[in-house]
Amino acid sequence: MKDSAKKFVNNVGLDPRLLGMIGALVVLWVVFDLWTGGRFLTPRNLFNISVQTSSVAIMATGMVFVIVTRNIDLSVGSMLGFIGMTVAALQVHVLPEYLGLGNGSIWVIAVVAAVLMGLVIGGIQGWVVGYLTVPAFIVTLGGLLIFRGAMWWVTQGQTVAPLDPTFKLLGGGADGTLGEKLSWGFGLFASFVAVAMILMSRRRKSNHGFVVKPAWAEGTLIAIAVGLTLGFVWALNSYEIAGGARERVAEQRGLVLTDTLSLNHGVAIPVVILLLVTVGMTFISKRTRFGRYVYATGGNPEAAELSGINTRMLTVKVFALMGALTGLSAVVASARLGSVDVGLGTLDELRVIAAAVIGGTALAGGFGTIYGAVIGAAIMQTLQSGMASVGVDAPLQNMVVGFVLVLAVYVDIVYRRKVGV
Amino acid sequence: MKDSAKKFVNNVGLDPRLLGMIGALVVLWVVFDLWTGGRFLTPRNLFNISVQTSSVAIMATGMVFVIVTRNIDLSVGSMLGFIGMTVAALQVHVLPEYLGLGNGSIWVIAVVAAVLMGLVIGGIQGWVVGYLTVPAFIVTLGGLLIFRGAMWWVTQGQTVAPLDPTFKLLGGGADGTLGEKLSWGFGLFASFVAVAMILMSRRRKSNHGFVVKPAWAEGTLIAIAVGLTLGFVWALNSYEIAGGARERVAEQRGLVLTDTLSLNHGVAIPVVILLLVTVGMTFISKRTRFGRYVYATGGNPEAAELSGINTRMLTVKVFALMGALTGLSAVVASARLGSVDVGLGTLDELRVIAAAVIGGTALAGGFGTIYGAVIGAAIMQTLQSGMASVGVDAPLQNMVVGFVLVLAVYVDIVYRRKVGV
Amino acid sequence: MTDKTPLVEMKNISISFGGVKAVDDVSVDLYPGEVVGLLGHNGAGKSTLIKILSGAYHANSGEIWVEGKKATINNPRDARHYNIETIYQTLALADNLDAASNLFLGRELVTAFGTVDDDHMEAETRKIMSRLNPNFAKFDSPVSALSGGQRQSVAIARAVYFNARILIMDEPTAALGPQETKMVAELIQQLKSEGIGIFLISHDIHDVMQLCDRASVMQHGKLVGTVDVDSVTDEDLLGMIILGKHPHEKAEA
Amino acid sequence: MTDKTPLVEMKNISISFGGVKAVDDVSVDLYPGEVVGLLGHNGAGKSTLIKILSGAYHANSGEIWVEGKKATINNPRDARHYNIETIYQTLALADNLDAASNLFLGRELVTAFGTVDDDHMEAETRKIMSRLNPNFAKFDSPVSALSGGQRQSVAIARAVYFNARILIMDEPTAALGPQETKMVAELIQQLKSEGIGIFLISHDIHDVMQLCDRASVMQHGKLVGTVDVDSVTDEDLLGMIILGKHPHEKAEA
Amino acid sequence: DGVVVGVSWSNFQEERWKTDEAAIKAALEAAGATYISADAQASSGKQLSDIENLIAQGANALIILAQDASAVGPAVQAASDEGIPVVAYDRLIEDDRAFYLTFDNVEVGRMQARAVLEAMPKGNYVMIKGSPTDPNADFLRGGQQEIIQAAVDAGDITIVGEAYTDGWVPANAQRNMEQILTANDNKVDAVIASNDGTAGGVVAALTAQGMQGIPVSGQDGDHAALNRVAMGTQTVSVWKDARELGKAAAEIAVALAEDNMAMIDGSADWTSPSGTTLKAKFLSPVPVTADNISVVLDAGWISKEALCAGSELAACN
Ligand SMILES: Nc1ncnc2c1ncn2[C@@H]1O[C@H](COP(=O)(O)OP(=O)(O)OP(=O)(O)O)[C@@H](O)[C@H]1O
Ligand SMILES: Nc1ncnc2c1ncn2[C@@H]1O[C@H](COP(=O)(O)OP(=O)(O)OP(=O)(O)O)[C@@H](O)[C@H]1O
Ligand SMILES: O[C@@H]1[C@@H](O)[C@H](O)OC[C@H]1O
Ligand SMILES: [Mg+2]
Ligand SMILES: [Mg+2]
Repeated sequence: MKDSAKKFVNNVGLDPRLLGMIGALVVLWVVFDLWTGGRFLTPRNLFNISVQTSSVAIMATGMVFVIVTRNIDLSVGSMLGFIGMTVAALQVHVLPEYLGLGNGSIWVIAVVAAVLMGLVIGGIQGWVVGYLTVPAFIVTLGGLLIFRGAMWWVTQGQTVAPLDPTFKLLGGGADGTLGEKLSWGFGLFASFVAVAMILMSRRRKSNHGFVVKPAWAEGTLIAIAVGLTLGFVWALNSYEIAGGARERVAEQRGLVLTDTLSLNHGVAIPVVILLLVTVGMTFISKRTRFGRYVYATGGNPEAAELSGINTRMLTVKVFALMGALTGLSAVVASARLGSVDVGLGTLDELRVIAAAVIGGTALAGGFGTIYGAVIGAAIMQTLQSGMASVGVDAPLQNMVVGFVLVLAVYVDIVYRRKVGV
Repeated sequence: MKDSAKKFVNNVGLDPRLLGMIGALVVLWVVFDLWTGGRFLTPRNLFNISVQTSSVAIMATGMVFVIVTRNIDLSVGSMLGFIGMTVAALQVHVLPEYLGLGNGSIWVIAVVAAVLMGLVIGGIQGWVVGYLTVPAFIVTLGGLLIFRGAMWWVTQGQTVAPLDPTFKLLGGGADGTLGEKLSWGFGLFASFVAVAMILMSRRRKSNHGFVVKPAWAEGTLIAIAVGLTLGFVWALNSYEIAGGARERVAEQRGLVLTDTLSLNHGVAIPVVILLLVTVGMTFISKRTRFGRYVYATGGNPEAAELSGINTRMLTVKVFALMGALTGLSAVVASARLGSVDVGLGTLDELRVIAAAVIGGTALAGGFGTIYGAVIGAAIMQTLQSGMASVGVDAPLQNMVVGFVLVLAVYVDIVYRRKVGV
Repeated sequence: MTDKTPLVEMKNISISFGGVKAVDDVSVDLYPGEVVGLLGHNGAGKSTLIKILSGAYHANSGEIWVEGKKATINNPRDARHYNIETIYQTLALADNLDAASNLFLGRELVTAFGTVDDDHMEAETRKIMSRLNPNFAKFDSPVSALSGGQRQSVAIARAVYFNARILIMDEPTAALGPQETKMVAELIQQLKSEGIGIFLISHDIHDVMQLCDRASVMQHGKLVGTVDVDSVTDEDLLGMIILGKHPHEKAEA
Repeated sequence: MTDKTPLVEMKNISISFGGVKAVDDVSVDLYPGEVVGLLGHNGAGKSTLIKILSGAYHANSGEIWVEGKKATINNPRDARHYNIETIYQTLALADNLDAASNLFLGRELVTAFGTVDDDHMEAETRKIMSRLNPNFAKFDSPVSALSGGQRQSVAIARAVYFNARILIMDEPTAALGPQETKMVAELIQQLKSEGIGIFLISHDIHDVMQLCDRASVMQHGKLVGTVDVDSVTDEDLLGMIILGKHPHEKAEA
Repeated sequence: DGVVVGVSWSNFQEERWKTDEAAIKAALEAAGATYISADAQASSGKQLSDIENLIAQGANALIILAQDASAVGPAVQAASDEGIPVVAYDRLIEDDRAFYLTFDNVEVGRMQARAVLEAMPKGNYVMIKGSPTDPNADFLRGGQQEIIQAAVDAGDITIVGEAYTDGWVPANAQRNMEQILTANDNKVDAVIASNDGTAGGVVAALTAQGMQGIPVSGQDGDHAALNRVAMGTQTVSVWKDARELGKAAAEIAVALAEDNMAMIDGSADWTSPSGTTLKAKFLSPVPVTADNISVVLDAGWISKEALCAGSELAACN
């Protein structure tokens, strides 16, 4: 029985590591659902957690590369705060002066500025690590202090609010979603891409005369991928928009509000961003030379250098990428809050690194997956959200989170040992 | 010229790495002295910084072993808080009930309890890392959350004060010093031990027929060691005790207070503790099997295991040692403050790890020295205290600290490359 | 030789990695004062087999007997209790430590106070290295600064310094120069004469013919057979290694 | 051979580590279609010398000329521009990647869209490995799961797959079985016939005598001398290696 | 079933919050309501998530100790979309849909400065501020400045040192104070510290120099601080009776949950510095000094033992 299950999984080509992590997540969800008397596994909570996960998860995908190359980035939380604050000041204090308040291009400029800032700041840190050979721990610890201080100086510690209305949509909330129709469209498109990729890979393999999976296995895989995607969309599309926000959203979507009009959330924009980032980063890690070099350098830096890889430049690029993702994440985080205060991003570095490590990235370098980091972030967020839901006293909550964190990783280790991955 | 200096250093057998770090520290001191118009390089400030450094430096010596074995301990700050709070509650709320307030054994029990608590907690974390093979990052991140929460529960968040008066002496301050005579005694004893060790090593070497250094070189080395030790004592012995505290200290030292009586601080007790810890940990790292195994395991864990070293048990021991030192450090930190609040130890984990890394401990494992970590802690503390002395505000302070941190490590790297160590 | 109890018997040993059998039902034995060669193509399973004896791997099935008693070897420490010493193909050196520290790793010489006695260990290391590699002088450097052959010399020194009863040598001379190789060959002869049993993994048929009493050949994880070296030719051995064919007529007594 | 321009000339190369001269004023050269053996005791400086040519180390003094022009080789990328390929003694493999990824590391085959083409690379890897190590089948495992000899085969495949003009082989067959060694020897013969120049470091005098045209011998970082292999005996070479004495009468033309 | 009240804490760093929590819990229990809570660990982002989760768990009313006045805006938006009332607890929330319940923080700053100024009308002052990331820190500092401004202008008072305290952590305040003392050769006559925790660090630094006893301010009525007031090492602790605040918050939350339009006793419209007008209720803080220290005993805030350990004050005998 157990063996036949194993064989099935192997045949279908499901990654048992991925299965295990999703399993851990599902177990946590079920436990919290029982604990809260059915209040946890609801479309609403799925929506909440997916949005809450986005900011940390976006950064965690970049952190995978950083850690795989045997580095660390402690500065992401502060950098997120600094970029968020700068871009907030830009869109609230600077741009309206030139473009007029509410100008439609403000949010675009702000987003581009955030990503570019991250790219440059990250690149500089990467340069100090790669070319001046100062350990990443020191460089980014310095960055942590510098950016947190710099953030304060942007507005002398003042909170900047309110942010540009369009910009704020990037943070999610009742209005910051794709809406039902677009969500379905997005889900169908994603399914289509997944199916196309599976089939193309199959063709490539058979072209080279390698054995391919039996057709039924490939079919099962496709069914699972499409089922998960559409199921996710369906769940989010059945989370109704609450009373007060109906009017606002109906107007925004150009609908006439009647009592019977059913208005649902759909996929939130930060989640769409996260999914695009996940796909993009997975593509980079598996299908580009850059990604290959990241893993090679992590596996054996000396061998990578001897193979003609410019590992110093690679370090710059990895940190610049981390920075750009932090910039993107700063957009999501600040848009979600609708304002930026000097506490933005506090301790995020720990959450981001933890997400990557929970997701199986080895601090010794060489190993780690993008999807793992994203699921790791979801696990962390589930723990935090779940604990806030069960009515345990706040200080005790942290203890439970700490404990379950270790337990979850331990269970995953035992599971992996069992299935031998 | 440059070459002859190099030769001199080599001949005398001074570790150029050590020289470089001390050089960096001295440069920082001089810069701050100029910046503050001569207020930095004073006996008083030397006293301040030496006391302020103690708590972090004590933990940093343990962190060296943790990092050398390719692990990390993020929990030390929280653990320090938790132990500090428990021991404070013990000496303030529990022990006086049984022993009576002010009983002379209270402080002893408190210190022993702190160290034992650390040993056990650290050991448990080490067991999870070593035997359950959960990555240290996760285990101690969990610990960070758990201990911070547990600390709150000890007194429901309430600050515990005032601590036992004798216990408080362990934190330094005008009364918590060795006083002048004992300080001289301590200095002479330390010098004697240093000389004896140098001579014994010389004899051992010549017994085995190895070439030994020329006598003049050995003499210079001895002169430097003795000079530094006694100079340090002399400086602290010329820091006069200020008006208000004179009466208290005179009484404590059993002297009759006259206007002409000169009362000086001498070496503070936490500094004595730090020095003993430094010597002890250096001894462990260089002269015991345990220390040898720590480095071997860090250099090649598999080879260590194949050589018959029980690397799992070793991990337990390393974390237990880290815990015991954290317990000791909790004593120093809480005694110094005279009270324990729920914020005690916040962010200390970063300071401790930074001290070790600044001191040359490689996060990849295998390399690191005890003295390096102690000097690293002094460098961190110099930066923070120096910035506070020049009257710059916290946000800007952080920026400068961050910047100088990276710069200092970079200069050290360039220096090492030059002298080829 | 069947009259004496064998020093080691490995019986029906199997182990697999992720479903693939690296060693498949292999039995070998070793008598005191005997050198048994282990031969086979790359990936045949030689290193894996002896790592089970040295405690680095744990067999999925099979038994190990030492001096006529069933032995439980769960880790390298257990192997040391049976006086089994191993030169690993990967050398297993701690790169950050010097030659002496590596040589005595896990069995440091200590002073009267129980502290490690580096000077004494260095002196001993100089002695043994002079017998293995007379050009060697880098006693102060971490072994990461040594050349490939120098590192191998350190690994050899570590295994032969302590009084092994059973010595496992996994391609000990692969990186050694001609002179160094000759010195190791002499050492093997001497250890053999002291009654030590040696498993020698080597790809060099000449060495095997010259140094070994018997040879066991593996192919794709299985044992092809064990032969008395005196009763076969170079070509017989090569045939066993490459084609996996046993020279029946000359099978061992 | 002096009529043709040498492929490589290394002139008066010196390098020291922490004050100790690992290579001391050594000059060697290599012509197209020639195999030059580099010999010497362990720690003689062979690997260090060729690492200077491959861009892994930077000489303290001396010059490198490639095809008659002065060459600047500051890193392995530079060396590749001169079509210099190297099999390192330490193999230099990324343990976490599979054989194909290692083989093509730094020179991945890509699809029309510029993405790495793993299937194509695996197919090519299967082809070349079948010529080097017919028993090899572990194409899906990271190379950390390979045996010592299998790893070496991957390293050899990597160096010979691309069209090198100059090939450096640092003890390429040290871990190989007899059959695998023979296949590499055949490969060397073939590459030689294609006009490629090869530096071959080896401790096996037989191999050197069989495969090399000339041999340069080093001792304690210095060059003892370079000889035509046809004009010397095994014993002459051994004498050069061990005693550092040049067989004057038989010096190269 | 009954009302569910969700409480979102910004952090648990200061001693007072446990009293606040206990008071809220007790009042809710008395009203038959349920208490659920979360700790944002000083992160505004986490606080937003926390509040969303509390709403998802069916909270009918929210009490929010805001990490930041503006950053909880989206949370208030979400709550109001579902018709859930919000009480801004202790710290301002810039949103007219919130009910603001607090002690006036600028007034707290004024009280701190007043007490110190009375004890030391002239001399060298040191300002130990709160966390640079807590907006209350600047409110407090503003109130303090109002009181001493005249004396500063007149040249009676010189500010010889001023420092933020990262995270309100006493050990950081201690280090800053040590360095300020060193830089001024101990020529410091009074310290305005922004809360009791930082005051504790300051007093430890002063004691090391034998300078304990010079005027030092604080706030929160932490037990250790009240003991220092009794001992004479701290001049004032501005006491914000967290039990009152907590009880009031619970009652208001329940009342609003049952009727969104309910009228709250003692509430009035109030306009924030940045122009938001919201319903607010202010409780008045009490500066506790050696002279009126019995108020905390009378109120049962602290036991005599805890207050008087080591003190010879009249109120203690
Ligand atoms: N840790 C491991 N994980 C997975 N497979 C392994 C592992 N170690 C060895 N193998 C596989 O087991 C088989 C036997 O390997 P082994 O190292 O024993 O070969 P060997 O006979 O020593 O070869 P060589 O002569 O090349 O050293 C090989 O196919 C190898 O790939
Ligand atoms: N990175 C390094 N740092 C310090 N010393 C080194 C380093 N690399 C090599 N050496 C030293 O340089 C000398 C030459 O080493 P090299 O590796 O070139 O020898 P080799 O001739 O290749 O020997 P082998 O036959 O053992 O491979 C040796 O003494 C070695 O210890
Ligand atoms: O009561 C104080 C509170 O108002 C402030 O925001 O944080 C610190 C506390 O001491
Ligand atoms: Mg092998
Ligand atoms: Mg070599």
